[in-house]
Order: sequence, then structure tokens, then C-alpha cells
Amino acid sequence: MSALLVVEDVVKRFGGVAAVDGVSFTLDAGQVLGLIGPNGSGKTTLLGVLAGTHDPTSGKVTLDGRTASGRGAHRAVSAGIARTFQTTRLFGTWTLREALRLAHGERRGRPGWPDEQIANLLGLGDALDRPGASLTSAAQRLAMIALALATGPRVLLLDEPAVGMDGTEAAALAAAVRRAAGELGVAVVVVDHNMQFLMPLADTVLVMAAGAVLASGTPAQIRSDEAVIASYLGEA
Amino acid sequence: MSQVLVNGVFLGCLFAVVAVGLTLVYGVMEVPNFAHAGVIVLSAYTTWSASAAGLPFALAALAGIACGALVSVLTEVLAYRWIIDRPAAAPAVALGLMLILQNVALRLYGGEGRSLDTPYDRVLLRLGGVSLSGVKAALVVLAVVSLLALHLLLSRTSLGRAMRAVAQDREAAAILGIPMRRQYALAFLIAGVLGGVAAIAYAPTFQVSPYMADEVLLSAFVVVVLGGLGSVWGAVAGGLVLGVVEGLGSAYLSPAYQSAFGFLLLVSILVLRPGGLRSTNARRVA
Amino acid sequence: MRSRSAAALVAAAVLTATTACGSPSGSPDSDVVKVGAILSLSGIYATLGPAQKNALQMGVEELNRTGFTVGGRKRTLEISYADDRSDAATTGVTALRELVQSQKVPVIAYGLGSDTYVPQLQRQPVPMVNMLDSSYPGILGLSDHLFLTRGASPTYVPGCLYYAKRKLGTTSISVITAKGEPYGEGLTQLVTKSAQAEGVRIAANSEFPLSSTDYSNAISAAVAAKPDAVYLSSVTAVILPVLKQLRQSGYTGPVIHSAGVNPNQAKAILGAQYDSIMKDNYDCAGTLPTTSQDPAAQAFAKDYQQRYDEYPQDLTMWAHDFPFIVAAAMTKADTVSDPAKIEQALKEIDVPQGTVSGWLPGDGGRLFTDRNARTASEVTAWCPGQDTLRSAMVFDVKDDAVVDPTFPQETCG
Amino acid sequence: MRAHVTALGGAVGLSVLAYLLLTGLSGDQGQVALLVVVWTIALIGLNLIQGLGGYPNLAHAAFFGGGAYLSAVLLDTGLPMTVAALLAVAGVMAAGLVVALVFSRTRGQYFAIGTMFFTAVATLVFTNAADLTGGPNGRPVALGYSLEATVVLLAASVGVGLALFHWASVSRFGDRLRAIRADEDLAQHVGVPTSRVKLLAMVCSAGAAAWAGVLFGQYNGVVAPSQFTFGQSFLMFVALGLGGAGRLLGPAVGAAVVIGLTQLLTLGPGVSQIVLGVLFILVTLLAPEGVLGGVSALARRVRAARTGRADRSVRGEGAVA
Repeated sequence: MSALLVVEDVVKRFGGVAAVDGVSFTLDAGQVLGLIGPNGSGKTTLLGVLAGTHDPTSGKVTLDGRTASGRGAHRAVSAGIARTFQTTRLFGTWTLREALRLAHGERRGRPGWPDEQIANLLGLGDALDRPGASLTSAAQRLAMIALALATGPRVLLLDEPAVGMDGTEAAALAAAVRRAAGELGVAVVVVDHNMQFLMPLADTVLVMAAGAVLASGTPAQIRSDEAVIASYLGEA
Repeated sequence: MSQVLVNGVFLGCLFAVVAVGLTLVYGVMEVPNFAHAGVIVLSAYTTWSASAAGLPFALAALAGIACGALVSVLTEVLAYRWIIDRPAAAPAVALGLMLILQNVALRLYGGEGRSLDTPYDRVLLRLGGVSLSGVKAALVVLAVVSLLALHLLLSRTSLGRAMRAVAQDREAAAILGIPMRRQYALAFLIAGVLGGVAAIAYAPTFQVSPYMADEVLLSAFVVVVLGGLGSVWGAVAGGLVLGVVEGLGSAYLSPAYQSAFGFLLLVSILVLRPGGLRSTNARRVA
Repeated sequence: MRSRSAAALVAAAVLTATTACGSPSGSPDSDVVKVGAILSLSGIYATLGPAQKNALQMGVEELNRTGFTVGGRKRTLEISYADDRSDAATTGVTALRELVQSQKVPVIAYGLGSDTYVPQLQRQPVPMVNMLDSSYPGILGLSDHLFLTRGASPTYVPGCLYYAKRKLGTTSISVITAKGEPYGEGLTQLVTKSAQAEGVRIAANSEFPLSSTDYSNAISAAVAAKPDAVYLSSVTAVILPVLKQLRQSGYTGPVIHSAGVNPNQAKAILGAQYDSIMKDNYDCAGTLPTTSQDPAAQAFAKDYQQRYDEYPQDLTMWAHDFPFIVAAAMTKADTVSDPAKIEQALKEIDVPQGTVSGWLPGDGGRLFTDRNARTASEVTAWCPGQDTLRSAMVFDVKDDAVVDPTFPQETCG
Repeated sequence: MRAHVTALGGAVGLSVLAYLLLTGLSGDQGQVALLVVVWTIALIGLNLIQGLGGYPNLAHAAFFGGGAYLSAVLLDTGLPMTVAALLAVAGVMAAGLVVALVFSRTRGQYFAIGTMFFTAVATLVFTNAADLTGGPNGRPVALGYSLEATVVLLAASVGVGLALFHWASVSRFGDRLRAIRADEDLAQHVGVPTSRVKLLAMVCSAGAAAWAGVLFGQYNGVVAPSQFTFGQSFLMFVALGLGGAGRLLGPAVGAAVVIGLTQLLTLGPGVSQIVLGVLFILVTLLAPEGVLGGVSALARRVRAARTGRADRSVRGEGAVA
């Protein structure tokens, strides 16, 4: 069986600078990929290319054999790739229920959980009818994930989802992501600096430096990789 | 041909002086200051009534510039200051101010055009086959002098450097302890002075009327987008480019569509760079 | 709930607003007869409207001193003035509807915007008497309800070229036109035609958009052709700023136009230098009250100048005569309220008593021939240092050619 | 369901009110009624792109004028009125499509400036293409509909327009536009095809403006460039904001307030405009959600206070008005 998501030699330049410089990897359904690396190493830009936020300068991303990159964010969503952002973004004064309904409406027949179930999964059951802006910042981050899940994704891209969460909250989030991956078969890419959160969650880890892949492997392999320790983990 | 170019440069100087005032305000406050048209109109009328009352032209002109500066600062203190956190509200407030200022002029001075006389009305400069009336030459000189003065202010004084810092990054400037309110007022003060200069420089060629600045303002907005919102030298260069383009288009294609040539320029820029030229000239003054 | 209360709110607001300013409408047969006047009291043509209003006021007062008799009763006239703000299509049409629908006036005097009134006239006909618009092609073809109390451009433009050629020695002329301004565009057509007839070469034909404030391209094109004279095609408020920039550009030759510029306007629009700017200026249009040979016109000119401290333009005498024309038509029609009958009567009346314009009567002594009443034409020249104009040539035009020209002595004041 | 019934009731009610005002008033007052109704129709369109979508569209006066001029020009070629009207609306919608495509990637103030210049150019064309447009002083419009038919169409258009807007507003189209208004990037990332939605909103918006223009021309009998300047675009933009952007009745309230102020306040030249300017600023500063937003906020507060005292439960309310 071929992989669900195939990333082939993706390059993204801004002006003359290559933010992502030839990244390739594959990801299967239900798998969680951790993406780590120092600030400015190109993680968020890579997520952007996967999610259609940016067009790749070269290379391509295929989902189930079909090209998914370079066609804009909404087409990426309709192909089944959804993302969250580093900064919390919800629709201002909208209630979570309204926002989920909109995202759900764009699902176009792809399978997925009902909105209530998504909210419950992320512990947001009580927050459904409250305006997004009135939630705590941790809840807002979860709400953003709920929104992404409501589009019925096959690939979920999370950009620093655990920022500002304490240990318990992060563990609950990790459990929720695991369930989504396991029960819905969603492939997940998680960018985070919080190793206590990320390492137990990820099936494989990809380390980026200066736009390129420095190393990849299981969390255990990465933890012992000297190059990674020297360039990144050691400083952390 | 050279005559057309000279006319283009004259228009360009006019656009530049008005556009620099707009872009300065945009740079520090992100406000599309339509009220600038009203500032120009009130300056011109002040000069006109002072000189009609018998004041020598130079004094009347100073009075006009002072009035422009005062009105401009008032628009900031009374209106723009209160929407600093809501950029979406800026266009409505700007339009409201423009309506108020223009109609105050209409109320005070009536709708018919007035003629502003200058001591250099009948001067005519000739150089080869090119001629330039004294009024237009004076505008070019005033534009160059005031823009140079502005350049010195921005680059050589601490006030100017502070203003550039604010335009660069508002939050960072506030953290550095730059008094923001003073900077806002200062930007409007400078814009008002430049508006006053524009008014006294071009009112003598045209007419003093409540709507005298409408077309110039539109062209100046093209210039501001052309040069990058917030960029002073962009506005100067953009002004000259637009002046020459409009001058050429008007002379060789159709004078009726003079301003349309500027708009075409603007549209092509917005199509190529939806964020204006700002994406390269990120908010900066000077 | 909310939409319903909001709907009520809108309704209430609109109703209060619209009923707040109810206007009384005249009863159909009162002793005070109300007629309408739509004038350009403000805006770009504000050089015209206020003078017309002054003159109308004088005419009404003179008429009402004796009054006029309709249906056996003594009547006086009252004019309801409306300002079209020099924008007939927007404000003027609204004013017309207000006058016709709400105030129910049976006849209306007006100045500009004839074509824009035509659809409304189709819906609700009322005779409209134009006291100003001589543009070419003429306004009378637009609607049967329009009347014109002045000679149209073709009755005076040939005189411009006739005079320029013979008295100024002009063999070539540059024309500068306000594009989009119908009066000016018509003048340019006529000047071109007359120049051809007189054997005067058109050195250059340049134009500027009406809304523009910088005329340098049009002016340099006109001057570069080195003409003997420059003709400026449009109305006073439009051509005077052009004239100023023309003189600033260094042109010193003669300037001809048909705008009816008077000294007050020259001073107001041109500023302190007006006298030197106006030097060598020639204006060909209808006869002026001040330079007219007609004693009634001269007396009116004197009264007007005394009362308003303003030089009377040609259009003031036509405006002055409007109340007398209306009174005569109502008397003849024997109604003060039926627009159709009054319209018919206008076509049949003779030159009324009390008028001062020196009307040239048509067949059978009728005032209007083909809904047009006219006076003689005249070329006037600016008198430097004296704030006044002198008559340079009085003439009439038949078949596009100048006839019966007379040349008064070339003296000012 | 309740929401639909009240919205439809409001639409029918306003239609009837429009008819009564147009037939009951004459002269100056009739002109005010005409302008309020015409602006309401045009602003219902603007309420899609600007009200729901949050795009400050300053091309609306150009579309409005485009409908008026185009129908007048087409009528002169001898086409039947209804054909001329439909072609004019279609032509303007095509222009709207072009404008939307050209400025599709610009946002916020850049979109405002870009569309403002579109209107400025349109005004230049209205002013200078004198053979077709009659030049700066305007042109008469051949009367294709009788006055009675025009009045009925005007009144009906208000109701139909409001009903269509309500339907669009509660449909997914409305949600998508509101999402674009709230956060366009996020909207894209939950799958909203933002470009397509904006194009559709802009084209529908232009169509409503053009239809309003056609009817305005038929009623007024004359059109002129001064009626379709970027200043008018601005007034429309502000009128919608004043009434309540995105709210069903925002257009009607905004049109009534702005037209009422500009036409009815005869405080001497200029003064009504000064009052208007002060009002813009005050409403922008004090009631960012417009008059209707202010009213409903006030109503909420009053109701909250009352239920607090009497301990009654608050009834659910529709998301309209």
C-alpha cells in the first residue's frame, strides 16, 4: 500500500531565501509525525506549503496519488488537508458551534465526526455556544483544532498546538490527537517545541534545520542522534 | 515634447507635495487621510482672505500654511486619535472630516471660484522653446524646498528619527518610550504644512474653491500607493512619475482622461502586487 | 421581533421627515399668480443665476405696480425661485417636479439643462421659457413645450469672425473649447463654419475637459500655432480661468469669445490683474442693455446698475421681460392655471408693453416666431482702465451671413 | 422559522411602505422617497459584499450609474425596455466580475482605494464619452416604463431584494461571506473557496446596483455624472455602515438616514453636509455596528435589565435585522 501523503523535494523561496530547501517524506493514514527544529528552520513554511497557504517554488505534495499542493488553501482543504495556526485564530465573535457548522459545511461528503463529538473529544462540549474570543487561550487552541477536524481532514497539520498549556492540558491534547488518528485514520503532522508533549505522541519525528531535513526516525532514534542533539535538542 | 515634460514635472511636484503629506500620516497612523483635501482648501481660502484684506502675499501665505497645520492637527486630535485601534473605521471618519472641512469652506466663502493673486503672476520664464509661468515655477521651487526641509527634519533631528521609528514599528517604538501621541500630532502637523504649501503654490494657477483639491487628492492617492503606503521618497518619485505619465497621456492621447492614465498605472500595480508596493517597502518613512 | 420594530422605525423616520416640510400649493384661481423659475444660483454657472433673479425681481415689481387682468380680475405675479445648483439633471429636475407637482405652477422660466427636462415634460407638460440658452444645435427642437427669449448662437457667432477679419485684421484664429460643455462645443462648430465663410484660417483647435483646472496643454497647442487671435468657446465661469492662464503663458494678442463677461465677473474671477488680462477682449453675443440704442433698455440698465451696483449682462433684460411675457400670455389665454392654454397663447402674443429688450417682432408683430423671440446682436470690446464695455458693432444675421452691420464710434464710457 | 416569517413580513411591509411613499409624495418629498427607495435597492446589493463579506466596495456608485447609463443608451437603439434593462444589468454584472477579478487579491484599504479609482474612471467616462452619455451635464433617458410601472417595480424590488438577501444571508453563502469578513485566511483554511465567493458576491452586488440605476433613470428621466461620483460611492459605503452592515434592514435605515439628511435638512448650503460629516464620525466612534446595531444592543440591555427584575426567561430571537 502506498503512503497517504507524499512530499517530494519541496522547495519554497521567499525572494532569494529558501525557507524550505528540498524536503521529502511520506506519511501513512493514522500516523503522527512530529516536526521539530530551531526557530526559522522552515517548519511553519513547510506546513504552509502542505496546507496550500503557500505555493511551493518546486517539488510537489500528493495525497492519495493526487497533487494537492500549489492550488490554494481551500482546495487543499477539499482534498482533505487541514491546518491550525501558531497564533490563535477563530472567527472573532462567532460561537464555536457556528464556526464548526461552517467548517463542517465545507466537508463535501468526506466522512468525519459530528460537531458535538469533535467538541467533546477536545473537551470543548461546554464551550459550544460561547463566542470564540471569550474562551481561555488553551481552549482557543483546542477550538482551532476542532475547526480543522470539522472539515473532515485526512491529514491534519498542527502548528505548535501545545503552546501555553500545562502538563495536564498537553497530555489531554495528545490523547485527543491520538484518538483522532486512531479512530478516524487521520494522518497528523505536529510542529512543537515541547518535547514532553511531542515525543510520546509522535510515531516518527522529522528534524529540520535551515530549511532541510537534518534527521528523521522514531522518537527514540532522534533522541540519540548526535547531530540533532548538537544542533537543537542540546540547546533546548 | 520638452514642454509637455516640463508640464509633467510641474504636476509631479504638486502631486508629490500632497502625497508626502498623505503618506507620512499613513506611515505613522495607517489612516487614508481624505480630509487632507479639506486642509488644502481651508489653507487656500485663508491665504485668499488674508490677501484680500490687504496683507502682503508672503504674510498671507504664511497665514494659510499656519491654518493648514492647525486644521490638520485638529483632525488628528478630535477624530483620528480615537480610532487608532480600529483601522476599518478610518475611511468613514476620513470622509466625514472631508465633508465637514469642505462644507465649512463652502459656508464661509461660497461656492464660486476665487482668484488668488501673487506678486509673480505675470512672470514668464523662457528657456529655448520651453516656457514656464512664474506661478508654476514658484510651485516647483516651493515643492523642492519643502521636501528638502522635510528630509533634513526626518534624517537630522531626533524628532524625525523618532517618527521614522514609529513608522517602522509602532509597538516597538512605544516600548522604546517614544511619546506616540506627540508623533501622531507631529505627522499631521507636517502634513498640514505641506498641504498649506501645496495650496498657496497651486491656487494661483487654478481657482480657490471648496472642491479645488478633489482631483489632486485622487492623483496623490495613486502616488501614495505607487510609492508604497508610508514611503516618503517613494511618494516623491511616484509623484514625478505620475505627473509625467498624466502629462504625456493628456498631451498625446486625450486630455479628458488625464487622471485615468494615473488610475491605469495604479490598477496594474494592484494587480501585480495586491499589497501595493508596500510588500517591498514595508512601512517606512524616509 | 427585531426586524419588525426596525421596519417601524424606518417608516416612522421616513414619514416624519417627509411630512415635516409640507409645502402649500396655490389655489387654481387666486389673485396672486405663482409661476416658477429654475436658475443657477450657485455652482459653476452662478455667474448667471443671481443676475437673472435680480432682473426678474425688477420685472415682477414693475408689472405688479399696475398688475394685469385675467378673467375680469386684477392679478399680481409671484415667482417661486429654485436653485438648480448648476446641475440641471439632479437638482434642476427635482426642482421642476416640485414646481409642477406640488406647487402646480403653469409656466416656468429657466436657464440651462433643456434636454434633461424633456422626459419630465413628456410626463407632465408645462411651457418652459428659456432666458439664456443659445447653444447650438438649438434647444427648441427638443420639445414643443420650450420657448427661447434670445437669439441662438447662429445669430451672433458670424459677427465674431466678420468683425475680427475687418477690424482686427485677423487671418488666422486658434479655438480653445471646453469639452463636454454643450454651449462651448456648439460655438466651436459655428466658429469653424463662419471662419470658413470669411476665409479665416483655423490655426489650431484644442480642447480641455470641463472639470480640469490645468489648461496648459490646450493653451500651448493654441499659442504654438501663432494665431492672430484666440477664440474661447464656453461660458464666463469656464473661460475666464482659461483666459488668465492664457495671459500667464505670455499670449498678448486679441481674445474673442461669446460668454458675456461683465466687469464685476472679471474682477471676481480674474483677481487684481483683471484689467490687464481683459485688455484686447471682444465679446460677440446679444445686445447689452448698457450699449443698446433702445432708450427703454438704457433706462433699465441704469436702474439695474443703481439698484444692484452691478454691471447688467445681456441676460438681465430678457429676465426682466419674462413677467410681462407671462402676463400677456395669461391675459390672452384667459387663464392663470391651464398650462396648455398659456402655451398656445405664448405663440400668439405680440411684443408686450413694458418690455425693454428691443425685441425684433416676427410676422404679424408676434413676439415668438417658431417659439423663438430675439433681439439684435452685438460685438463689444473691453475698455481698459474704465471697468466697462463699449459697443463695437451692432448687426443681425440672415442665412449665416452678417447683415446691416453698424459701427458705433470707438469710444469708451 | 420565526426568523424567516419576520424577515418576509419585513420585506413585504417595506415594499408596501415604499409604494405608499412613492405614490403619496410629490415634488421634493417625492424625490426624497425615490432616492431612499433606489438607494435601498442598491444598498441591499452592497450589503452582500460589504455588509456580509466586509469588503469596502467603493465601486458601487459606478455600477449604479452603469445601469442607468447603459439602459439609456440601449433604449436609444430601439430595444424594448425590459430587454434593455436586462442587458444593462448583465453588462454591469460583467463589469463587476472584471473589477472583482482585478482586485481579487487586494484587501482592506487597498481594495477600497482600488474600487474608488474604478468609480473615478467610470465618472470620467460618463463625463467625457459625450456621444453616449451626454457629457458633464447629463442626458435624458427615454421612458420605457410608464411612471406607474416604474413605481410598482421600485416597490417590488425592495421586497424581492430583501427576501433574496435574507435567503442569501441564512444560506451557506452568507456564512461563507461572514467567515471572510471575520478572518479571510482562516476561512480559506476551513475550506471556503474565498475567491469564488467574493466574485459571486461582487457580481450580485453590482447587479442590484445596476437594477437600481435602471429604475432611477426611468423615474428621473435624466442621468448625470454628478449622481455617480466616488463621493456617492462613499456615501453608500457610509450609509450601509450607519444603518448596520450585514443586517437585513441596514440598507433601508442607512438610505433613509443619509438621503434624509442630505435632502431634507435645508440649513443653507453646506450645513447639511457638515451635519452629515459629524454624524458619520459620531456613529463610527460610538456605534460601530450602525444604528440598527446600536438599537439592538440597547434593546438587549433593556431586556436584560427587565428579565433580571421580573425573572422572566428571554425568548429566543432570530438572527435577522
